[in-house]
Amino acid sequence: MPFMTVRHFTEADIPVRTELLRENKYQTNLNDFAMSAADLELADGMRRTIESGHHVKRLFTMCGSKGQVVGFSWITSIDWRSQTCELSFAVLPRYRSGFGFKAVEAAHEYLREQLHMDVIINQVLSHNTMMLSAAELDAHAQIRAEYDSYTVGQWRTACYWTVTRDDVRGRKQREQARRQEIADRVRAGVQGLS
Amino acid sequence: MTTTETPRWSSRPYSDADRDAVLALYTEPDFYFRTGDPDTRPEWEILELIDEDTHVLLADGEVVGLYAVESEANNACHYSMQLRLRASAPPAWWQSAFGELLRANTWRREVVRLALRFDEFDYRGLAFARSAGLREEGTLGAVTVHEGRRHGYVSFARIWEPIS
Amino acid sequence: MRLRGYRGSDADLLAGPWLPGELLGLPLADWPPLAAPTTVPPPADPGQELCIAPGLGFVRYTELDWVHRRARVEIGLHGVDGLDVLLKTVVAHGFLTLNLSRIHGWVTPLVDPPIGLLADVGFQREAVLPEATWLDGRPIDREIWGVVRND
Amino acid sequence: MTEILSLQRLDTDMAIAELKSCGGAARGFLGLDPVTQNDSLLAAELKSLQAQLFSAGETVVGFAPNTDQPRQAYVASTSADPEPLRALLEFLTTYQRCTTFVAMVPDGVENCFADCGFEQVGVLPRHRWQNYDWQDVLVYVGRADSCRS
Repeated sequence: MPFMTVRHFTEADIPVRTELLRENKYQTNLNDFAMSAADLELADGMRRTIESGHHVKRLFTMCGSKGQVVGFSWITSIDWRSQTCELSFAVLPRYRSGFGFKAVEAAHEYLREQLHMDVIINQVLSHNTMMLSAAELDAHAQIRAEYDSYTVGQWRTACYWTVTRDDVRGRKQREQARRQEIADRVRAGVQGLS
Repeated sequence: MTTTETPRWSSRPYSDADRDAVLALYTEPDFYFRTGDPDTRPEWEILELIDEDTHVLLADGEVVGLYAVESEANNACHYSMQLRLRASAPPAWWQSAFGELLRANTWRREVVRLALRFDEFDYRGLAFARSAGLREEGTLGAVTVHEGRRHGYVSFARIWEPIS
Repeated sequence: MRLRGYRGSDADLLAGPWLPGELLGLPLADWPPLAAPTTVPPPADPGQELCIAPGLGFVRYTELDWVHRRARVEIGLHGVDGLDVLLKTVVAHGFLTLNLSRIHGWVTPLVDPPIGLLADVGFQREAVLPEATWLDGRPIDREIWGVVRND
Repeated sequence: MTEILSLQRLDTDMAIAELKSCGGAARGFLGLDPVTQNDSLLAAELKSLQAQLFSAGETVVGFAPNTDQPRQAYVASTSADPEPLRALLEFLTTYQRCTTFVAMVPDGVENCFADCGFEQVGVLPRHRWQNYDWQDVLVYVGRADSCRS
């Protein structure tokens, strides 16, 4: 079984996601609207999404190798015609150190491999360096939107960027070249020793 | 009638009485209000694009465009604006309509950030935004397919430093 | 030619004496006067894209599948004039405006459609299905024709 | 004479659960795909196809009528074992008076149609996208008088 899998969000996942929406780091890094919403209201919203909102929003559950729920991802601003969507994700606190990157990677792969999305929009508030350092964020950002939001007592700047199919292909080719270079170097070293 | 004279602006929330005038706007192939392909959109889809935030914009009493202002974030006073005038409206009309909309939207409420986006293929929208004194925040690449090619959108904003 | 969006005033164009679902839906001369015409529903949701070919009829992209990037096309026309230009427009609209990778449709050989015009814009016969529809008191064969976008 | 496998008719919820349990074999089943469609979408799709699904042992089989010609049905199976499909064809012939059957099967997936007397009548190129690649779909046709035993 792969390290991380993506499955459709179901009604049974609603309580766990509701709890996550109210968690402090989530509110700081994404939004704090859940603070002002009742549980029932949040649950109704999620239920509507999975029952009839497929065209505009989709929710997914990220699972570890034993099938345990590790976090959630969701896509909004879906433009089916242009094969574009905005990806958001949130990992449960206890899995953040080990699973964060894998969860993001698995969500991206699912969107490209199965839903046939070509362009994925990322939005990260600039103080949030859980996945990318401040320097990496700067390098990626195509748009920096100041005063985008005010979460947990602070003004936030949002960074937006897209990842296209060509970007992914380029990154994979670079990684492959780097692996090849290391292998060549190791081989050359071994031959030099013998 | 279209002149370069500044018209007398008025607006009202969209209602069924405006349906024919609005559908007529969407027969223009570059009436990019919430779509990159206005003239190919069916009636149901156009009516869905026109939500409760949408207002018709009238120049000297005649419908010449649409605008909508939406709240983007709780408590941040961050709003986004969509604005479109019909093809025959001169650039000066865009500037004067936008000026009046700014006045109207900051008249009785705090606005910290007002954001506008225009697609890279929307020459008229971009020309307006670049001459309106807005901050250009960058281009989100490749998000929309238009006539077989990918284009990004350019993000613009006006910021009023918050009072708290 | 450019396809335009459907309006409620175009409703009359959605019914006519052609085979249901036909890629080249041309009027059948011997359609019984008391037989109900074929009709398609007006567009009302993202599941189909129905456009109007001004002066000619409708073009309907149905069974739209955004994952597999394809649609089945059916056209309802009141005459054959301008069909060559229309078919070019149908393919261009499907590939460039809707960003699809493949369009396909049903062709019924018995009604003698102008398949040369389909071939001219890249369509190919992909499958032959026996007894796939009903006409004039008996089941008749149908073909699937399709065109794939070359990227 | 071979004994015909018995079919268990599945209600929508059960049909979806069974399909999902078939993993990759359910992808493309009557055009459905549990990987890209959640339960609500699958249910809506089954309804619009007027499809009926059955279990036959570990296998799910199903059909959707050709509404233009109800003597024809689109059929699908999650297994390469011909017996469940034969049972479905027997059912369709007996209870739906079907005379021809059409199957559309993703290329590269082992299937039972040739074993059940179906003939391949075409290929739909790049008809599906799955696992980051295009996939052709093979079109098979079977006739009631030659496919049932």
